[in-house]
Parts: sequence; C-alpha cells; structure tokens
Amino acid sequence: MADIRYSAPSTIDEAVRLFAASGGAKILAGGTDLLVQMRSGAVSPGHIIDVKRIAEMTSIAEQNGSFRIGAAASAAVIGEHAALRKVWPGVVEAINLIGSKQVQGRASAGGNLCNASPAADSVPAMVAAGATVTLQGPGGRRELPVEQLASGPGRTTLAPGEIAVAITLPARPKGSGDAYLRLIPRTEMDIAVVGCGVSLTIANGACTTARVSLGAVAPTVLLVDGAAKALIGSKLDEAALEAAAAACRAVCKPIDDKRGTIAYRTKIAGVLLKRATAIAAERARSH
Amino acid sequence: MAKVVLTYSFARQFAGGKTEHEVSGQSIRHLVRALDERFPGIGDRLNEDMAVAIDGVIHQNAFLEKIAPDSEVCFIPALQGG
Amino acid sequence: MSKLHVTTTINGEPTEFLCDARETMLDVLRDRLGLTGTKEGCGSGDCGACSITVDGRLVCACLMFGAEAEGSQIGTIEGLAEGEKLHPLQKRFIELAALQCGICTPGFLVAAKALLDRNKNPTETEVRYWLAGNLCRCTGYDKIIRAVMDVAAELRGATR
Amino acid sequence: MSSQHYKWIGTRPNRPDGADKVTGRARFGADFNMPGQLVGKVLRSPHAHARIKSIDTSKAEALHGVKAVVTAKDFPEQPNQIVPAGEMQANLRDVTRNVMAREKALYDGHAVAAVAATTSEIASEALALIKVDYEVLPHVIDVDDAMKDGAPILHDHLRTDGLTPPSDKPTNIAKRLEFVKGDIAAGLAKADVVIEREYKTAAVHQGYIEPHATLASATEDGQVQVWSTTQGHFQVRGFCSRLLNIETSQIRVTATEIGGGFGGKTVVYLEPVAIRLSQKSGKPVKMVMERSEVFRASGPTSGGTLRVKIGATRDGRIVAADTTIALQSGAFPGSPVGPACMCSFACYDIDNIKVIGFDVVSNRPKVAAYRAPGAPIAAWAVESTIDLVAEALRMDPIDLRLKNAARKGTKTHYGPTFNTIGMVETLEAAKNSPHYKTPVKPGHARGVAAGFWFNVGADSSAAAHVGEDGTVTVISGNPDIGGSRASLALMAAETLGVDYDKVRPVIADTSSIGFNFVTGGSRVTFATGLAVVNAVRDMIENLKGRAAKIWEVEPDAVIWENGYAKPASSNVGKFEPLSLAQLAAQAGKTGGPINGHAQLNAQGAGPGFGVHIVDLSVDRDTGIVTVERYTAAQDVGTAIHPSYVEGQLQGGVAQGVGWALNEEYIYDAKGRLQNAGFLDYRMPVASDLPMIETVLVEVPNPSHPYGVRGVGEVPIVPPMAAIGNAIARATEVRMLDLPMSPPRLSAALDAMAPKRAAE
Repeated sequence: MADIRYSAPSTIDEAVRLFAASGGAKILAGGTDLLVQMRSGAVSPGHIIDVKRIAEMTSIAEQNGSFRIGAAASAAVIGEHAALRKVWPGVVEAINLIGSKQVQGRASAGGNLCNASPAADSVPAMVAAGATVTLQGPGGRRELPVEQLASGPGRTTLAPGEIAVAITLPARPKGSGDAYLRLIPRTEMDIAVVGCGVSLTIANGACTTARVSLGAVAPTVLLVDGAAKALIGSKLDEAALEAAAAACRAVCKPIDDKRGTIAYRTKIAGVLLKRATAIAAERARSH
Repeated sequence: MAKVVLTYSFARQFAGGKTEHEVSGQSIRHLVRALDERFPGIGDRLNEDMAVAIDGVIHQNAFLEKIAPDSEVCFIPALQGG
Repeated sequence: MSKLHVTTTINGEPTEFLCDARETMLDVLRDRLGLTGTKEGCGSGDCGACSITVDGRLVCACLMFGAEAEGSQIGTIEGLAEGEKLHPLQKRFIELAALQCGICTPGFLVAAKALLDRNKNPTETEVRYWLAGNLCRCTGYDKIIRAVMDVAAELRGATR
Repeated sequence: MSSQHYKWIGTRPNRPDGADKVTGRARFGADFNMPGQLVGKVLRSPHAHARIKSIDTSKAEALHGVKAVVTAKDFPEQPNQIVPAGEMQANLRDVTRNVMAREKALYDGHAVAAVAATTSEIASEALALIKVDYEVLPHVIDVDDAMKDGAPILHDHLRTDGLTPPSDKPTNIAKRLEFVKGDIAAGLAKADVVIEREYKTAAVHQGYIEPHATLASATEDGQVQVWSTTQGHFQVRGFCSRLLNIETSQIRVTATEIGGGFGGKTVVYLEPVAIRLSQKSGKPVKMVMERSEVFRASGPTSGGTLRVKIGATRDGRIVAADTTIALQSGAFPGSPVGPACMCSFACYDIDNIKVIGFDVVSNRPKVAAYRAPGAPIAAWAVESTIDLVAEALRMDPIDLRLKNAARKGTKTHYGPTFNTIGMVETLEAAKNSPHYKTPVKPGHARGVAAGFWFNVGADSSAAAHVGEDGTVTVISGNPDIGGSRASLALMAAETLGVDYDKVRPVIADTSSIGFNFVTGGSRVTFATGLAVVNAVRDMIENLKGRAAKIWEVEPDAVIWENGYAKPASSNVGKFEPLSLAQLAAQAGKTGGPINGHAQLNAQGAGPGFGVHIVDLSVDRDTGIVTVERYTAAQDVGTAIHPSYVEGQLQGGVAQGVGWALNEEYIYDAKGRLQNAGFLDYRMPVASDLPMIETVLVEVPNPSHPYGVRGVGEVPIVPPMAAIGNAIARATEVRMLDLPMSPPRLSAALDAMAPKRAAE
C-alpha cells in the first residue's frame, strides 16, 4: 500500500507550498466528499493537506456589506452567522442543505464548489448571488466568478497547486432577495435532482436585476441569462415567470440516471424557477 | 377418512388434476404414505417442501400429528418469514 | 509505514493514539481505542450510526480522519452517561422503547443530545429534520421522536 | 381472556438489554475480535453474467501479509436437491454457488474469491491482485424479459417444475404454481363490474443498518467457533455444517446482538467463507461487509409483474378473483411466490379464485426473506384492484372489504378453511379509529388497504434455572432483534408469579441450548415464548416436588401460586408457603439444582390481519408525496409488551412507505447495480414520516397460553396499496408500478393532464 502523508498547515502560504510540492495531494476541508471518494477507491492521494487549522480559511468576515467566507468554514458555522443569513438567506439555506446535520458540521462551501459536482447544493445559490472565489496558487492570488470554477463533473479550472481560499458575496442594494430550492425525492439526505438559485432586486414593484442558476441539469452548474432577462424589467407576473421557466427548461441538458429522467429534470427546472423566484421576491420586498 | 386437499399444480402433476381426496390414516405420516401409494412419487415431494394445514392450523413440519376422521388436511407451499 | 501520533480528548479523558493518515476517526475509535459503541452502517455519511461530537459539533466519525482529532474534544456514546447515571435521553429511550435492534441507537442518542444542547425547545419538525441524518429501519422513528421531545420537556422543567 | 387478568403481560417494563444498548456496550456483529485475527475480504464479480474461465490467485497469495485465499475450489460440490439445513429447506447446490461463484458469476456483486490478510489494506490490495478471466455473457434483469423465449439462460439444467406435461426446455422459470377455487369463468359471468390491471414492483432491500459481519475461528483439531450477526445461529451452524462437511457438534455459533435483519439475515454469506479462510490460515478471520456489498450481494426481496382481475356484483360482493404473479428469485430459484399466491386473496371470502405463480431466475442477487415474504407484493396488486372496484361501485373501501371479509369457516383458495380469525374485527377497528372518523382535510386524500400473513411457529428450546437466591435465568436461542428478551421475561414472570426483574433472559449459543429455528416469521414471542412458558412450568413442577420433600407430603399436595409453593388444601397440613429463594436455599438437600426445560415444534401460530389508513398530499408539479397521517390497525393477539408491538407496526409501516415511494434496485444496461448505498437507495428518514398511530386489536390466539400471535410481518403488507389508493384519490392517477417515485408520479400526472384539460 502506498504511503500517505497528512499535514495540517497553519497558513495559506504553507498549504500552497505543500500542495504544489506533491503531485498526488488532496486538500482536506470538510472531507465529506474526499473520504467517501477515498473509500470507494475513486481517489488515492499521497498527501492530505488539512486546511481547517488556517484561520483565514475557516472564518467569516463582513466588510462594507460584502461577506468573505473562508473556503473551509463549515456549513454549521455559516448557518449560525446571523448577519450573513439576513443578507444572503438563499445562499445560507443552500449551504445548509448539504447533507445531514452531521455533514453540516464538516462540509464547506469551498469544498462543495471544488468538488465540482453539477448537483452541489451551494453552487447554484452562489452563482445566482454573483459570488466570486479567491484562489491562491504558486503564482499568487486571483479571483474567479464561481460559475467559472467547474469545467465538468469533478473537473475544475484550478491551476496546478491552486487552492480555493475564500468565497466573497457582494454587497447588495436595498430591495434584494435570494432563494435556493432543490428537488429531492425524500425530505433530506438526497443529492439534488434539480437545484435552482435566484437572486434579484426589486425597485418600485419591478425586477431591476436578476441572476438565475440551475444545478444538476448539465455537466456544470449553469448561469441562465435567458431566465434573468425574462425577469428583469417585469413585475414578476405569471407571463414573466413562465418565460423565465421556459428559458430554464431550454438550457437543460440533463441525463437520465438513477436520480431522475431528462424529462423530469427539465420540467422541474421550470417549476423550481417559479417557486424560488417567488421566495426571492418576497424576501426582496421585505429587505 | 380425512379430506386431503392438494394445490392445483400438485394435483395436476400427480393426481390427474383432482385436488380433493378422501384418504384414511391416523397421522400425517400415514396420510402421506397412503397418498404415495396412490400417486407414486408424491410422498417425497410432500415431505420435501410442503407445509400442512390440519383443520386450518398450519404445521411447518408435520409428521406425527393426529388426524381426526373428519379432518381437512391441506398441503401448501412451505413458508418462510422475515 | 510511519504512523501519526495524535493527542486528543475523548469523553473528557486525555487520549493518545497512533494511526495511519488514511484511517478514519471511526476506525480509530473502534479498532485502536476499543470504543465500539460508535457503529458503522455505511462508511459514507449516509446513516449517522457513527455520530460523534467534535468540539461540540455533530459529525460522522466515518467522514473524519483520525489525524484531525489532534487537540480536539471528542464525544462518543460511551461518554453520555455520568458514572452509573444514564443521561435522560438514554433513560427515556429505554422507557419508551425507542429502540428495537439498537444498532442505530448510539448515533441517535449522540445526535439528539447535540440537538438539545443547542435547542431546548425543538418542535417535532425540528427534531425530525435534525435527526434526518440518522437512519433507523426498525422503529418508524415514532418512539424516537417522542423520546427526544419528552426529554426536551423534562430538561426544560428541570432548569426552570 | 383479557390482559386485565395478568400482572405482567401487557405492561411496558424496561427491556433487559436496554442499558447495554443505549450506552454502546452491546456487542454487535462487527464488535467481536480475537487476538491474532485476520481480516477477510471478498472479490466480487463486476459482471451481471459471466463464465469464469480461470482464477489466478498466485500474485495475491504471494503478497506479504496474505495468509489464505479461497475460491469455489475450496468448497465441496453439493447435490442438486432440496435438503434441510438448520431446518431450512435449501438446495445446497445453489447455496454453495451463492456463497462462492463456481462455473459462472450470476450477478453484479457475486462472490468469486476471498482473501484473509493481516490488515484491511493488504486484504484489499490482494483482491486487486487476483486475476479472474471472465467470458461475459448476455444477461437478463427484468422478470418479464427472463421469461421470454430466447432470454439468456442462467442455469442450463433448470426446468420448470409444476408443468403438466413436464417440459425439457432450458428455462429461467423455475416453478409454476396454480391454485384454484370454484370456477373463475362462472364467477366472472356473474359480475357486474370487472376490473383488470397489470402491476409491477421493484426489488427492495431489507435495509438493516448493520452490515453482515462474522468472526470465525477454526482450530487444528477440527473445531470451529463462529460469532455472527444472524437471525438464526442454528441456521448458520446447519448451513456451514452442510457446506463445509463439518459435523454440527464441532461448530459452535454465537449470535451477536443483531442490528436488524427483517429476514435478510436468515441465510449465510460470509460465515462459510470466514471458516474456510480460518481453516486454511490457522487464524481467526473477521469479515464485515461494506454497505455496497450488502446491497449488491445480500438478499433483497423480489420485484415482480402481476396481473389481477376482480369481478364484483353491484351490491359489492366479489364473485371472481384471478391473478398471475411472476416474481424474481434472483440468480437461483426460490422467490416467495408461494406465499405471494396464497396471501393474495386470503383476506377475502370469494367463491371463485384462480392464482398462478411463477418463480423466475434472473441476473440479480438471490432474494432472501423480507418481512411477510411475497405478501406485500401480492397485496400491492390485489388491494389496488379492490380499491378500483370500490371506486367503480362507489362504495366505502372499508365497507367493501367488510362485505367480503374472510371469517371463521371461509375456505381459502390454497386449501385450508379458516378457524377463528380477526379480519372483520380489524376492519371494524380501522373504521372506528379516530383517524377514519376524522374527515379528510382539504388538499389531502385517504387510502385504505388490508394485508394478511400466516405467521409461523416451528422449533424452539428453552431452559429455566433458579439461582441460589431464588432469582431465575431463562435461556433460549433466538437472537433478540426487537425486544424479545422483554417479552420472554414477561411471560416467564407471569407464569412463575414473580417480579419481572427477578427473571433474567439469556440468549445462548448453539452449544448451550437445544435447537431454535430462526428469529423470523414473527415466531419468537409465539413459539419460543411457548417454550419458555413450558420450561418455567417444568421448573414449577420441580419446585413443587422440592416443597413436597421438605413438607414430607406428596408432590400433588403442593400447588404453585404467585411465586410460592403452598399446600394444596388445609388437609395437606399447615405449612408456611415456601418462596423461590427458600426453595433454592435448600436445593442441594432436596435433589440438587432446580431447573426446567422445554422443547417443542410450535403449531397454531394463527394468521394476522392488518388494515391501514393513510392520508397524504401530492405536489402536482413535482410528483412528491407527503404522508400526512397514518394509522395501522392489526389483529395482534395478546400484546405481551405493547410498546414493542406498536413498534413492530410502526417499523413495518415505515418500510412500506419506503417501498411505496422511493426504494428500488436500479440497474444499468450492463446489469450493474447503480444505487448500492443509502444515498441513492432511499429509505425513509425521520423527516419523511409523521407519527404512526396504531390500533391493537387483541384477539387472543387459542393456541398459546397467553394468546400470543406473531405481529412483525403483517404491517409491511398493506402500506404500498394504501398509499397508491390515496394517490389515486388525490390525483385520479392510478399508479400501477412501484415505486411511485416523484419522476414516475410526475410523468403519470403529466400524461393525464391533456385528458383532464379535454374533459
């Protein structure tokens, strides 16, 4: 059996150095995907780099209305952050849908993002929110819109040695709201069959900005511009919602698998768009 | 004479399709012996994988059980439980 | 293969152990420390039978490396009772027949305690969702939920 | 007789193993270890159907730390005939092939080799070094496909049993069964309404939370010890004895605490392999399945295809009932099609019935028993069709069932005439339940279904010992899977007239008590309970004899009352009653230890009936079903420990809800199981269910001194149809295939939408 190392660096620089130095290394944040993948034999890293001892990566900071969430901060910690929950209820809800309460104690938004599953619950919400991810690698730091991180199921655009450090949610104007809904066959413990994130701003009864995102209907989480366009400028009336739902259905390129059929996923994308928009709008009106 | 009831498939296989038979015998052992004499080969099969209901009460492994002259004895597929 | 030396606290007791980097906390508890009260039902975080607490947070021991326990406070089912006195949850689970086969019971108890430590007055829905990560195939959950609700009320009464 | 007469029976004391099980102290299958033990692991086929041309284990054997490797060559060939093994009828040819594939791998996950090594990592590495040369063969998964001409044949020697004339054609249909009562054509001719539908059910797994686990230690002198999580350690002994040619007396099996079974732990998978590895390595070998192995290679229950035709007259009398049931048995014959056929219409008194059953092999794991094996599958189809009849006749579904309910004197289609049974009482209890009397809430819909199970008795042994302080140990041999220790102790305390906490129930290993049939079929409280009662009665005779010796009177001059020996009358003489403790203190002087024994083959388990009511809502946009309220009424005999009786009903319902809504085995085009884990094999979680109300109808069973009737099987029979019937009433869509998962229900709703719009 190949030897395996474990490191728990206390700074990002050290983590990046270790990560870049060893070819078969894996970053350990919550580990809720990594350990399952290791057990099934899907991955067998030679070096495990635990980033949870790095303060910057596990804390949440608010600055001028925007929030910077350490990539390894657990879902439970994020869920308990009252200010964040108030401004980005949809994002927090989405992060708090990742797995059970047990998984919540470990799983992180950064891990959820970098695992690059098209069905990741937090990602559509973050995409709709216009979140960016801060990456640090041997070449320094860069920012990337979260929707650009995954390039396919389990594949990312991360450069060799690059680590996701934090996720930033922008400040929002008054009258903004977001929501994330997913469809699962049970009430808990399932992978999303479809996920939909909506973030919008309402002024004078009309939708002024909107971002819509879908999960589990394509190889990566999708930002659905067509749906956003259908909502922007409307009073979120039934016609606009139906147009946005149609746009959502139109971009779906799902697969038939054990979790759902192409027809079902496509249909549900539209259903969730309408429902998530209603929740986001309600929140925007009371924001 | 006890009334012996075979399942329809058993009756077709061994007894020319007739499901009900009058058989004399004091116990299940005797009934099965008498049936086997009448329908050669049926005895082993009845002992092998069939349960017996004597007057509505199911016996998983009947052999010595006494049979009254007016008893109804049904051979049914063996049961298992969860 | 060189092993990692880990210093941690388990159920209040300072504990040291050696483990491989790939070893899960569940393997460490069960195979190295003999704490077999924590059960393995799936090894993938889907059943909750291996629920433990790490610095007060509920986690699946199968989704954590043993090495990560360094410097942590770990709580397992073996630490729930105080001496010979059962925790009210343990007592009520027995009294209300909230277990049949008992394999999921340690996980449920650890998870339920983590809930009551945070939420003194959970609704039935909150209890059900909190415990959704713990599978039970015997009871239909009914008596488990009742036991947890009962103990929550009992503990509220005691602190009033 | 009602429970009021009893001091202990019907009470709810703490279970004797409670403290062990809430503290983590109880030792389950994977919690046993021996010094120097090896880790055993199984190599499993990745193919659904493949000829095994060769297996090269040399590299694995050469790996440092590997102590033994076994393949089918290490297990003796077995005859192709049904023989008893631990009182279970089994074809050992098939059993040994299921334990270790021989000529062919017959399903994804089929064991093909196993290793024992010093560590888990080395064992895994060794598995990867075993080279199996497979010739992949065409496979068949679906039961209908497997029955077709030209289907890939699993077993060249298999011929359909039950055909007249016999056929000599190779086939996947292992057996054809037929049950006929009356004249189906004449019955249908009388019917005003005839409903016919075809249904399908998916294979579902028992889903016990504890994976199979065993520890085996074989010594050089031929003795074997096994620790196993099993529903029947005597069956483990019996199977291992047969499969490995070891005398039963040389094998000692200890049942560990068992983390659920529901029928799935009544057969052997790992035990013979672990023994063989231990024999070859000379070391104890521990084997624990991964969850994925549990799903891929241990018994689910059958899926099947069923056609049901029911005819009724306008006044609600069912005059004809016809069904054909084809069940998957997995890779080897032996589906529960027999009980499925028999249970199908057992709830009803119908003059004309025809039932045909097929037992069909396909490239899936061999099915194992699962709670009332076969009955839930038949009930899904029959109870759905009966609901359609109720709809067609505009009758209340309980009233329709009452009108046709089986009762004393009803002749069943499989032969026997019912004695005293509780179907009518159960229907009436359901009808009078708070749930049924409450109007259906807006947005909800209500469904009803009934179910039947025979219950079984069979072999049990028990012993009772008085300790020197007068407390009592009761020894039996059935693993306690859901509180049976408490029930046995209650019956012993009641019989003996002592307090419950003076009775300690113990479950002995196969060498320490006589034979006990499996914990299953809802037999333990009934049959082993009877053995315990008889053992205690035997002990009481002994105690009376001791008192007689002390008093210098004849034994029949002594009676036993409330835990004391007393003179039978004042004529006997004036003696102070003697307590158990007093008698125990003088045991040595009066003839030695005081024990009691009993062994029996219990008969008259008595059938059980259940009627379930469910209220649910359907999200029409998504096809998601929410169970809002649920009530299970059941004829339970005397409820010895009512909490555990309720628990059986509630647990059965939860499993039924899973079977109805989400659980299924999903295969890909290559015949590989796609959802071998709890993530995608979706069993209900706590937030999926409401509280589950129970109505215990206590009709005592005349064949048991305390009126016990098995209760664990029946509650899984009605839920699927109850839910399907409620969905039909909520949506006007009649689902015919299980599970009624959101994608399927949504598709059915969408298919209906144009029709609705047109109306």
